[in-house]
Amino acid sequence: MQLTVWTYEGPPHVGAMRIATGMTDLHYVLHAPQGDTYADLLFTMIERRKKRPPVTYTTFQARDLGGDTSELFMESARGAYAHHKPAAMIVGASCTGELIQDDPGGLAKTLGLPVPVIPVELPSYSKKENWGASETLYQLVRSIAPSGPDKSADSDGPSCNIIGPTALGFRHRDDVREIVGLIETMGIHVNVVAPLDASVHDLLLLKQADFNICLYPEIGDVTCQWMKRTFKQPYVKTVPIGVQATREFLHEIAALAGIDESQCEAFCLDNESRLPWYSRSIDSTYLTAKRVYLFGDASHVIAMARVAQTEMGFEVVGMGTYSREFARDMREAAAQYGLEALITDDYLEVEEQVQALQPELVLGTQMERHIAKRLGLPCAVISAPVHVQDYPARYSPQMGFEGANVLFDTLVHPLTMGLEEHLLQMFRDDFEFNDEAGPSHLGHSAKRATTSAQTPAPAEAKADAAPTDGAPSWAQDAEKELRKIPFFVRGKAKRNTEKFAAANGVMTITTETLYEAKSHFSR
Amino acid sequence: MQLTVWTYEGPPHVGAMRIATGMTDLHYVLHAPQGDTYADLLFTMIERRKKRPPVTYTTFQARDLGGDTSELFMESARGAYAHHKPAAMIVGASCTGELIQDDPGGLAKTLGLPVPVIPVELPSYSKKENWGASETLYQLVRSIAPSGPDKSADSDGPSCNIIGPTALGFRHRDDVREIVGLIETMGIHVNVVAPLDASVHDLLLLKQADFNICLYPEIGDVTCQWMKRTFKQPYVKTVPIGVQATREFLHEIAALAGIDESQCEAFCLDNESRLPWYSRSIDSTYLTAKRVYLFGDASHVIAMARVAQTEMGFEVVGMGTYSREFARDMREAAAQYGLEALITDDYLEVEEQVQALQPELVLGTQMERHIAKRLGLPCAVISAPVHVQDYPARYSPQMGFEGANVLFDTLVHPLTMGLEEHLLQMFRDDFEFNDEAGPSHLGHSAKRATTSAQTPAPAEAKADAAPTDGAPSWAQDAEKELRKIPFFVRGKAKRNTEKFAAANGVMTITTETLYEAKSHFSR
Amino acid sequence: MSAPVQKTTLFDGKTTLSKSVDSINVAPNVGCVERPILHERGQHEVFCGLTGIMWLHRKIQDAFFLIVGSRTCAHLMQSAAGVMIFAEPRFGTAIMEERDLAGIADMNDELDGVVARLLERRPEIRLLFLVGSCPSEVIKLDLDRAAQRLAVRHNPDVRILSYSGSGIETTFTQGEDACLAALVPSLPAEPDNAPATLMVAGALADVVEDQFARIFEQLGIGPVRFLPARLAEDMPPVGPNTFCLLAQPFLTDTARALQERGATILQAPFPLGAQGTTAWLKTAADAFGIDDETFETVTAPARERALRAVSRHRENLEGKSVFFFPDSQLEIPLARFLATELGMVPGEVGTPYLNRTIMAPELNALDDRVRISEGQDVDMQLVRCREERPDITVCGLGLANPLEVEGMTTKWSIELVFTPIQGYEQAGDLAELFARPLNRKTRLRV
Amino acid sequence: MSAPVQKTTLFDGKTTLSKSVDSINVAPNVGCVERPILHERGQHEVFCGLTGIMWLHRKIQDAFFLIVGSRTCAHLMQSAAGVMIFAEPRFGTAIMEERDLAGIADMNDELDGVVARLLERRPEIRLLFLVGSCPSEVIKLDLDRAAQRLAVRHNPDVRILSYSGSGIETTFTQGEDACLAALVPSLPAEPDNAPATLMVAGALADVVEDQFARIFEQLGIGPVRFLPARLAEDMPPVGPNTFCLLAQPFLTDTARALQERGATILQAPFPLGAQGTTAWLKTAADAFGIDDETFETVTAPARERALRAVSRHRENLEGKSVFFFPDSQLEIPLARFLATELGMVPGEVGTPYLNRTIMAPELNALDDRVRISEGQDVDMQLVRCREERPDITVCGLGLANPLEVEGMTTKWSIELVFTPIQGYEQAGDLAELFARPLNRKTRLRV
Repeated sequence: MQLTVWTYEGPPHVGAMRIATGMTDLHYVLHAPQGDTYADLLFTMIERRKKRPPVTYTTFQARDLGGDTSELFMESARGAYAHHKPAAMIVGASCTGELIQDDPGGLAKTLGLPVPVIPVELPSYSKKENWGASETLYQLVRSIAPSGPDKSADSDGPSCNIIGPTALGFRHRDDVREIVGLIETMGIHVNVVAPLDASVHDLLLLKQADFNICLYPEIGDVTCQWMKRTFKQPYVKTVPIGVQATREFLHEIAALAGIDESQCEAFCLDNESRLPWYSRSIDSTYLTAKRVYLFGDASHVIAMARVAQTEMGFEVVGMGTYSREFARDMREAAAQYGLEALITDDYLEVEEQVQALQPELVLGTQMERHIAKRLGLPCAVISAPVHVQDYPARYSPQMGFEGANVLFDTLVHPLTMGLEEHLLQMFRDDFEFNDEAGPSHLGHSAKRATTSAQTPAPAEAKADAAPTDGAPSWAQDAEKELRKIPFFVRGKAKRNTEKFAAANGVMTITTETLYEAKSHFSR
Repeated sequence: MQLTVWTYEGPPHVGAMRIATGMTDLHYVLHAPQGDTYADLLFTMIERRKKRPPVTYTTFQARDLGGDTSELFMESARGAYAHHKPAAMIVGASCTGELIQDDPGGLAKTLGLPVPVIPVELPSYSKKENWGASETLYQLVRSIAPSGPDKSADSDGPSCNIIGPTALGFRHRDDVREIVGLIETMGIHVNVVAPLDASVHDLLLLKQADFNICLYPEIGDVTCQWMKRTFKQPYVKTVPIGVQATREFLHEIAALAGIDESQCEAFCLDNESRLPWYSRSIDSTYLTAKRVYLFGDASHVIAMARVAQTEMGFEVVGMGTYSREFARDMREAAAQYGLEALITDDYLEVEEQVQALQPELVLGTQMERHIAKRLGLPCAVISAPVHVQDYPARYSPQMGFEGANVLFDTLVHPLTMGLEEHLLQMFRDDFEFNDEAGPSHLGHSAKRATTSAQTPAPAEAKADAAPTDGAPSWAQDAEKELRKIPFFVRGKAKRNTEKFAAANGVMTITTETLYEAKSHFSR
Repeated sequence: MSAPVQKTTLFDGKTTLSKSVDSINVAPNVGCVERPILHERGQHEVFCGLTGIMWLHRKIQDAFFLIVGSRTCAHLMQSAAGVMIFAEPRFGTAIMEERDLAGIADMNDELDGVVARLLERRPEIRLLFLVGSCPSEVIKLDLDRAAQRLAVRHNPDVRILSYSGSGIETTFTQGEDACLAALVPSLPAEPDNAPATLMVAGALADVVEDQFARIFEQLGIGPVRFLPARLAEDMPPVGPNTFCLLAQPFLTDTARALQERGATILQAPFPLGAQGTTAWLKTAADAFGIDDETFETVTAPARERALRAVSRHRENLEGKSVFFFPDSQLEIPLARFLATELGMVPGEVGTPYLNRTIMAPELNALDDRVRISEGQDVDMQLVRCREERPDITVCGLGLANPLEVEGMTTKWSIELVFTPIQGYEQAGDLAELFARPLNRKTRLRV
Repeated sequence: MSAPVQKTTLFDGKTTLSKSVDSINVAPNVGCVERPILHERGQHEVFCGLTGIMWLHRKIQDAFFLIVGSRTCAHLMQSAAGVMIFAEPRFGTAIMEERDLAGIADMNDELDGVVARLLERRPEIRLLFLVGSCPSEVIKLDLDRAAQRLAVRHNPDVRILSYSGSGIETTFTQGEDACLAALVPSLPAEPDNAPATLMVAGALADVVEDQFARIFEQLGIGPVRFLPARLAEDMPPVGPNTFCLLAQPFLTDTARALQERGATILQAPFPLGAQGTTAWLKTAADAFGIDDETFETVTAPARERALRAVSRHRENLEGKSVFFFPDSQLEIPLARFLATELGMVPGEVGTPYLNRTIMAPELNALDDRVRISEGQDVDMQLVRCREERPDITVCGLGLANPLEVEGMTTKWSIELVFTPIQGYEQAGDLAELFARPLNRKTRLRV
């Protein structure tokens, strides 16, 4: 039993819903109680989809449990087919449905429906949303794709499939537009994008492509591996987030499509992102070596860490993921920065690490936005789980060259700007620009959460000089001096000073200790 | 003499710089002291341009004043030509240069340079930046365009010029990309865009187009009028900001280009913005009739008021401009909403009006962002003057269909979201969600500026129940009840209550008065 | 009204009132006029009772709600209603895992561990609810016993209670009913000889609670207590001299539990709109023997304001048809308000559950032609709705946007639960909630 | 240093000190080693003196700076340095208009009106500076007289002074010099028999001021006062027993004005870097007769820290060439710091103005091969810079990005004015400011 406040992923049947809802003519019959229908609003409200998700819930009740819930399932499945006339159906159970062990897959077979009915068994008590999406896509493709026609010999030009985007994905809508645009401009035909906006018939055509692009490994990797084995289609694994990754991605694709290296390079130059120049522009110098913490799904965190370190000039000081399936990749990536990755789905563990590291910027999910808010740290959201604000009206890819532009703005926005940093340092005591003030460009009168100390929650930020348990105590003069340090580096200064004091056996931190530590840690 | 804290526009020679810097081979010799060179950084830092502005300043000093500053000017002009080899030059004086009355235009003529040298006389003590840009463009076009070749009879297809975008324009970079994209997709040739990225030679080609598009009236209208008279080119005046205006703009263009009405309509549908659906999506219901105040340049305010009222569903309660040249247009636009426009370049007058109206959203410039910040009101920036943040890395047009998407996000972002409003109303006394909290999605721990009451500035927001001068006083119980109203409507409630009390001769406002006023003003 | 009336029994026919209070006049319950009810048993598209935690955890400021359930429950809670605006909510989920179900871990030990960790982390919590869910109900995990066991361990710092918010037993607002019903047995006992007190049952926005408290005080009715209180230790006492007005229509079990503690439920319409609020207040006033003149003096100004504020919306709403999908059990009182005070025409009024006794005064005020449906078959109901093409459709979040796409105007039903709509001062706001989507349609030119 | 030294005269050869203080030893000024200076008189690319208001208006918290000028002045102030982060700055511009210049309005009446309105709006202001600009200088508007006239009117609430920040007379930091020089005549008089006091002249970041104050206290030097003080009424007194250390190199006029009030200027290098700070402090210590042992005890820990922090950057900076465009008059002391403490190699060091007396200790510490240029011809200087291709170019905001595009690494010079860089604890930060652009280049792979 796990105590959870927020959860990074939904249950696995929500992953299956993301596949079904992303497609145009697939229907999902879900053995589930009425409460599980809440999941519809994820799609109609958060993503503002114009149609209800193609899901029929059996909505069994307590009084049905004594009776025949299997019959209820059969009725629902029959009704769903009759009412919605899908090209194929998937059937399964939610967490509660799983407990009553009605075997939806077996039951559905007996219905003799005139369309493929694919059972998806998603163990709710051990797996989660992304696994559910990945498994559903895999079962679908494995069931349907082999029946499609083989690639005809006279097809002209190289072609590829794009695998992974779903409904309710984090920026999938715009990533796909950006990547399809780049690939097609390079002269490569995009055969099928799946599952997003794909029909069941499209799945039959998957075989026709020369190679696959796995855009979202959490969802598409298993399927791409299977197609590689089965259809001999190589696949591109690089996630094109950031300028370098996008270039590498395009070069890999060019190689698979038989496009000349130099032609690809010229294409990259023509479509250059603004990120390199904006990052080299001197107003970005202040970004250098800012300490960044990242948490989210594995692909986004791994890609974004590289952007943070080598394209924005930050210093990655911690990273982790809730995608246990990709723990190994994450550990390898973290090792490149000399770090140990945090692999957890416990929000409280992440909070603890952020608090200990006191980064200057947090890149995470909606959860980390909360953590950062409580600790008074700047934060940008770079990964699912999603929020209504992750579906902006405007074009907002994370991938490709325009994606890199978006990232530059996203990563810089929460920070106090360069010159403002100096003015703050210069005039900390000015009554019009005191410590409570956050970055001036953020919101109306952004103020820092010092008053949130009223909140009795135990993990309360201790950015000011209240001593941490077991840590050396602060003399009054040192505390006063600490408060002269601007808020956006004070947390770090405190942490460094305490670390220094502890390492040197100093029990009471004086102003002298503060400056000793500053000198010791100066970079 | 006018007391100014911030100024909406720079001096007119900065307008001339925006023309020169926007073009590729024009040079500007400016009779000005060294301090005026600050203007270079507007272009290299705020806009992050990769080249210094093509401006030579004479940088005369006090010791030169007794001597021959005319000679200094002549030397500078000769040197500038020799060093930079421009295709044409403009010459003029800044405010200080104007006072020493050296007549740069006359002097330049005597130099006998092998390129056109166009004098631009910009009265610094009565005119401002946009006028300076407009006048410079007009003088340039009038001097150069007539010498160009006439439109050849065998040119194929309709063509147009786009007039108005400059360096250091508010979103000009992306507006031009959006509009050129739309027009070219419609099958119309874009002949010349000027002055942004135009060469002197391009100005010679202006005559070749069938019609002109005046994208920024503050800068392009005078020139378009002149070309209409001189070259018989009709011009499109609709500013394509918002979904309706973009449609109308495209229809006007279609008419001038001889494109079929229904074909244009089909084109509009194909390229539809997300704004209409996002605005009709039920999570936007809470936007309905929110009271909005607008201030900025005339074109943006007029266009944006229409978007606010008829595309976002807000209620426009006040609007104004610093563009005195367009005062009549602004007054006419305001009259449509039953309002009287504020025409002023005095920031303090705007502040006063905002404070009196207590809108729920301010759409303005960086100045209004300040005003809103002090008054604790949400604000979005929709017009010049510009700030480094108005040059994002990502594609951010205001015009066209993608521009409408950007506007939707921009206008919604500063507001407290719908459901959040309800929760706030429901649980105002909750210690974790008290009055200090701003919209939860803004920044790290956004807090409202109640503590800024320390600031002794006199125009301090009195959103809480401190009585305004001459206004009825508040009884303690009413004050307590007022504080139960969530912050984002409290200012309005206070204003309404006081207005109601004053109108009814109530001297002391009680809880009863508060609710009487609420009932009276309920909409 | 002036004639003294015998106190009668309610609901289950059994009276638990051990002492009669002479000064209190309780009107006899009215019955429900006979009318056909459409009973539906197809796919339901409603929230489960867990969602009540969204407002309950803010209302009772030192309570924590620990759902014992699955990842789905946790996901519902964070997705359904934007509660993530709170940095740290006072609810959480103890997620059952494979090893719990496989019997590798003892579920009760695990739960005890979770509770211990939780209370260590949140020492300010005084009241803990263990909240049952679909999976915990299906595997028959006994949370009542767990609560008793844990209550002993954490006594006296924290009171521990349990109730079920599972979707196989409850919908949406029934979660509040179950929670309050679970609270009732632990309410302090009011002595038999205590003076008559008024209790208002059902969570209200604080500002509304304060308004009602002021009115009752002006009427001379008191003491007045609210259930739930804002703090665990302030929960109202209950006893045979407690007379209870329901502020919410979905409190079937709570009402029964209060009766079991000896309280008397005053049958009344619900305080929605000027008339609803007047009738609701008058029920209490009559019971407590407040004369008509006092009632008039106290309530007239606010009632006038309410009428004025409501009337302002009549122009836009009169004659407009409205269709309710089942959601919160507020549907029938709302339909009554819209019909009687705004001249709207309810077509179908769906409710997830119908308590005929509680709802009698509301039902009786509705025109015969109004179709009442109980339960749901969502696809069929959508068919009926599309056929009728009402001017406004009140429905849940899953349905609203798809209907808007079809050109229907919808009113987001959950908003009616989250907005203060009760009482005189909110009557105009309530009308405005229905006028707003139409107003919006008029404004938008795109 | 141990031998008592006669107090000598400074700058203009005239001593205004009416009383000798026996306990104070002032070392004789050193002269400037002969070296060629490149004098440039082409286009300048520098700020005018008005820009000093950006930090002065924050430093003196009850002062207001009213520029009397044109729209250009106002535009400069809001554009040049991101000052718009302050909701309401304590500066503004009285913009002259056509009617003022045409004589339709009387300029003095207009100014009086503006000042009256301003002071009414900002009643907390205690000190008002009328600041002259290029246009006000060209039309010879007499702001000294205006200040006197207005001072009488607003006495005693507000003190009113004037100075010129015009670009035809001053560059950038000279604005602070002019401002402080204008303040000096109004400083309170220190009586002739007062004990010797130390004055530190030049605006410093508050945290740096506090550090210096602590060190002087530990050394036993005191009282120590800072010019400008943070509040108008706390401005330091001055008199013949005042000994003054310049904290900034650009205070030519201020130093002269202080001498006119009888103060003695202690010639010293500037407190940049470990060595610079030590030499600066030692000048005061020697003057005030502090023994070497005390000096060592007090300064050693911080000096060690400074050396340690600076040395960490030596690896990245040693041997790197640096080119200074003229900007703040800080260029020569900075070049000295970079050369002596980090082993960097200055090529050209431009300064807008060179005061040989004040700068002598700094200039003497620079290698002969370092080219010093005074004034500017920006196009020619750019040609020289491109030819040299230094590892780091220190330049203004107008030039930096275009040079970056050409592949040069630049250091934003204004940052050196806005960042606390003086004193021991900031020595590492100062080194880091130069290491950072190179560090960035190493990090970026795009």
